[in-house]
Amino acid sequence: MRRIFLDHASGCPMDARVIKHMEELYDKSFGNPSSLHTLGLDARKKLEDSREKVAKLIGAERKEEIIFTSGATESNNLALIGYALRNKNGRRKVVVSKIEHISIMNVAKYLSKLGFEVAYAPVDEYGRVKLPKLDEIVDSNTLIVSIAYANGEIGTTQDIRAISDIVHAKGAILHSDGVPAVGRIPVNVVRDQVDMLTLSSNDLYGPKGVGALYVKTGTRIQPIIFGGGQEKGLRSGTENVPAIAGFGMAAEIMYKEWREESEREKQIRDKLIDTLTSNIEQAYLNGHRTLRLPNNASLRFIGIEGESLVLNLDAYGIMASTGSACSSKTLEPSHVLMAIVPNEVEAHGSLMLTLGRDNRIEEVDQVSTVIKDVVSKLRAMSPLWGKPLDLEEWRQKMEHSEGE
Amino acid sequence: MRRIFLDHASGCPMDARVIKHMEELYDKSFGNPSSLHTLGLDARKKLEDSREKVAKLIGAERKEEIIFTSGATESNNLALIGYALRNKNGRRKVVVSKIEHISIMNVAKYLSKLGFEVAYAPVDEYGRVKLPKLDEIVDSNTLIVSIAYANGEIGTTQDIRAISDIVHAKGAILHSDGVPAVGRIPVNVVRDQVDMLTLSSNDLYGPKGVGALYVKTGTRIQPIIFGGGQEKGLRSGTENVPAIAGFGMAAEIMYKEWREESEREKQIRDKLIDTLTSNIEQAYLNGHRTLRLPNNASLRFIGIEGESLVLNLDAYGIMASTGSACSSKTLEPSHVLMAIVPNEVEAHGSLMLTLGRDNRIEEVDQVSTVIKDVVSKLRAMSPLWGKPLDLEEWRQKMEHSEGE
Amino acid sequence: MTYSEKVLEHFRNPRNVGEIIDADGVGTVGNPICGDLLTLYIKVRDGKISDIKFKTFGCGAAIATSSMITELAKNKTLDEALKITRNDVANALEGLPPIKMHCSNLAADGLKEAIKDYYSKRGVKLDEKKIIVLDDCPSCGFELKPFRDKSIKFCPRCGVKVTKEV
Amino acid sequence: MTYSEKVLEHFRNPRNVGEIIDADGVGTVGNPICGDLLTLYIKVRDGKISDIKFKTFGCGAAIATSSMITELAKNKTLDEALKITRNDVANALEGLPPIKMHCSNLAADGLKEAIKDYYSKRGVKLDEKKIIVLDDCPSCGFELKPFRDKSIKFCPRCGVKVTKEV
Ligand SMILES: Cc1ncc(COP(=O)(O)O)c(C=O)c1O
Ligand SMILES: Cc1ncc(COP(=O)(O)O)c(C=O)c1O
Ligand code: FES
Ligand code: FES
Repeated sequence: MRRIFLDHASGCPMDARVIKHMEELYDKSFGNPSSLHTLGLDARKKLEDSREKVAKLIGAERKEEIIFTSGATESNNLALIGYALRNKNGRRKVVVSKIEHISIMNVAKYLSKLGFEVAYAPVDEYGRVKLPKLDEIVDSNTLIVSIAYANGEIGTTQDIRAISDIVHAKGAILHSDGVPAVGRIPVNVVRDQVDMLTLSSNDLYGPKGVGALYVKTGTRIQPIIFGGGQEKGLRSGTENVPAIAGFGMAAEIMYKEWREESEREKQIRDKLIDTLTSNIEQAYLNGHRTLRLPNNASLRFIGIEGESLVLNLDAYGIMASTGSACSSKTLEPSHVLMAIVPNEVEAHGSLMLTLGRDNRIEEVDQVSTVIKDVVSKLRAMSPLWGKPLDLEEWRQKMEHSEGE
Repeated sequence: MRRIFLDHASGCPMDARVIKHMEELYDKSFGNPSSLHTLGLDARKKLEDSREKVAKLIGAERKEEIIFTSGATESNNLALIGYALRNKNGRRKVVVSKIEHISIMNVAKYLSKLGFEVAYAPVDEYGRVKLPKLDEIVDSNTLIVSIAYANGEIGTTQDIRAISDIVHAKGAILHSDGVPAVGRIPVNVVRDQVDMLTLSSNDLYGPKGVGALYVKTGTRIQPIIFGGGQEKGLRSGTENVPAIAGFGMAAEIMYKEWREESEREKQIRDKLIDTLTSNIEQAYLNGHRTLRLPNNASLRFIGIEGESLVLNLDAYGIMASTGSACSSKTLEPSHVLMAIVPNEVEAHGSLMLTLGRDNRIEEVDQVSTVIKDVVSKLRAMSPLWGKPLDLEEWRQKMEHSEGE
Repeated sequence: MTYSEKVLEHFRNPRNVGEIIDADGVGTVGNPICGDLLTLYIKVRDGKISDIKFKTFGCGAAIATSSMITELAKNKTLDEALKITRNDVANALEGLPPIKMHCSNLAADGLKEAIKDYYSKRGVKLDEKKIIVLDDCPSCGFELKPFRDKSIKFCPRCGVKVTKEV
Repeated sequence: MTYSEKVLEHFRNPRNVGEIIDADGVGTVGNPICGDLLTLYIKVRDGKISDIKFKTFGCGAAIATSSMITELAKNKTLDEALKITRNDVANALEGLPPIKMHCSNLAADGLKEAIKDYYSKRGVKLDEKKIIVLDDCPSCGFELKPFRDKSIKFCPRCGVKVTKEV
């Protein structure tokens, strides 16, 4: 059975060229960039080369604006905690959209525990940040705003330049989580006036365990990890040079190849969305039809639950993900879906298909047929399918049992 | 020119078996352990297998006590910050030895900024923590004590069991940085009653960018990085499974091979120390002669400065490091050396040789000859060599210029 | 989180799926808002469960435990059936991931509800002990309050029992 | 931190190492406690530096800049020699890593001291401007106070000039 991997948002296979590059380094370039000898200098050079390549991918003006981290979660933590704790300028409000990644959401929660006011910018039914609302929420007390270029779960993209204009007009700064967007849609920190941007290597087909934070010159942050003072004192710890070099190479390849590849994936995406929504009843698209990532097809199927859908698909070699509560560690449905779908039950029936370089348009027919069969099978055993559903009643029951 | 790498404390070459293992994973096991599908489950299994192997290496009773991090610096931060901020039990004092790694030192500084009292336990001229002093410093207000099993710069080992007895008698807990010790001397968290232990993969010839923190069951800490709740909520961020699997394999190999290898390195170490101290005048050993890591030969040469020594050795293909101020980012001499050598000038003349699997006893003669020649050359151009040195006078001049 | 082979087998080929139109007892537990809903139908003959069917909206574990409880309950007397615990269900499935232990609750509770329904239609009331969820996990200290509404019985982090009968 | 080829070349083969027993001027700068000490010896003939030698205890950059300043100063008039700046030294070495810029200071200051010594032996006093180090780096905001005692002139983090003449 040929595996069809449609879960690239959760992890990408590494580019074969990057693997090869890293293999060479493991053996030869294990030096510590802080060492004074040849191996150390060699490592330092590799580190700085990568910095330059990553800077180029996102249009940063100076390579020194790139801080390497252990991944996007850490970058998001560093950006928000590092900025909020450093800039004691009287402003005490942090604004994030309602559909930010869990790492942003939980950092915001932590900051609110530390005494910051956190406000959540609402989105419309497609997941687009409501700009007039944002303009109301961001005020003269606002320190920093964090809104992603695009959402990896529902695919919706934002008008980041319009957002940064609003944010800067209030004297705040803008951080953006670029993880699902970089290498898929045009991202340029200078054009879009982004002050900090989070990047992940693995999403560019580079190694895991490495990421970066773009920090525009003049933006002052403090570290969240203390030690030897690496990365301009903003991220201590011996630099993971082989992985950083792999990241740099992945960024370089992306820079050259992303436009063509995005066009190709967009065609697969559109065929997937069209086939599934037209062949399966009560199947709906999550997010915006056109203002979306080229590699994201996010859908929901009424009457069934996502984890059982994903497990069934896996039995047919199709790998995907869901935002259902039952698949998550906290047993909460995805807050992203909850922000845009009509109710919890629809959120539970979600299916996220995220495309990558290894997918082919020829796979769409097979994938669609399997999904259709599995949805039918699960609906046949669902007490919710084919019956009217009074959600209000269930909601009251829930509140009742909560009150116990 | 054959390179002789004598700087293993700054970075180890990866074990060829580990490289091979990781190569396979890059291609096949790029899943996210949180994913429900086959690739995700496979990644989860790899993750848990590694956890078990790492636990075994340090004698931990349960694999759940191992938290994977991005490296030893992060582990040290998580241990100290995570414990200090979580345990609001009225105790407000943090005790570290005077010769802890910079990551412990700078975390301690950060905690003191947050309002904790930080006390530094002194060491004797060999770098051994003075137990009676420790017993005085650790008191009923002490929350946590951090003392490394061994020091990577000067090689000195500690009696961790005696230390943990002192610490526990006061109702505090003990964290130990195990980076240079694990795989070189016997480390066992149960026997030695250590509550938290920091580990680094690369020091075990595993990949960089991954480490672990052992957290004894019942020890409550809070995360320093927030997000998706991976690693029992203590370290969010997608798990770097290929690197973690490499770490696991490196730990497994260490478990089997370390005793024999340590014996072998000890012989090289002893020959190096004996040759250098007997063939070069005014060359002294740093640290204790026998209570020391089997792979560490740390010396100092009067009248010369370490950076120029290391750079000269590099020209001969010999790679080493120094604790001289001139080699460090802060232009401060190593606080570790400062704690044990008579004065700053001797600290500046230090040379750290750290051995690894790739070193051979046959190399000692060549290395000793080169070091001797370079030391002579530098002494010939040093204004300090061959003249009496009145340090008091220089100290006063420094204070004078500070007062300016 | 890994499901046992047995869970996967039941999940992929669930036994006794469906409805019993003229059921003697029907139990509905769970809440679709939380992502799980189970309806269990029983027929009772001579004090024994002669037929049992289910419909489930929920995760793989919810479906597998539903399937398993129908197998465990079939042909048992009502008294025997009432004694089936969530642990029996989990054990019969060769274990469940800690975070999914609550799904075996769902099945055990559903059966209880169906039997209660059977009795109440006949004017009998089953008395119940009240089970409360602790504030924090006694083993790992995990805060349980936010999960109360999921009627959990095991710690979502470490899997130990976190309920107390009062 | 990477040294240029030129630095490495001067460091490995330093020019004019040694002492001049009957020097006309001797300048000693740095402090062994901080890891650097330079002694510069000059001979002056017809207002020109006819011979110059150094001894240095210090890092690679300290040795290379010492060597370079002897080359730059040799055969210059004292007035010309006094105008040699740390930048001249750094440039002649094809640059120094930002954190090592202060070492080129050491060399330039050493030469100045030696010339001052020459003049003072002849009863002439050179007046000096006072140079202070800023509190924070004007470019990157790095806090400079802790480094004051190293008499730095460039930001250890980003390399911009952080002194002001007053
Ligand atoms: C949008 C977004 N931001 C941040 C992250 C965090 O990345 P990591 O888990 O690699 O730290 C992810 C991971 O999936 C993501 O999708
Ligand atoms: C004793 C000790 N602890 C901690 C660390 C930090 O390790 P890393 O820089 O890999 O985070 C090191 C690194 O050399 C070390 O020697
Ligand atoms: S039904 Fe939600 S976790 Fe099983
Ligand atoms: S002499 Fe210390 S850095 Fe150059």
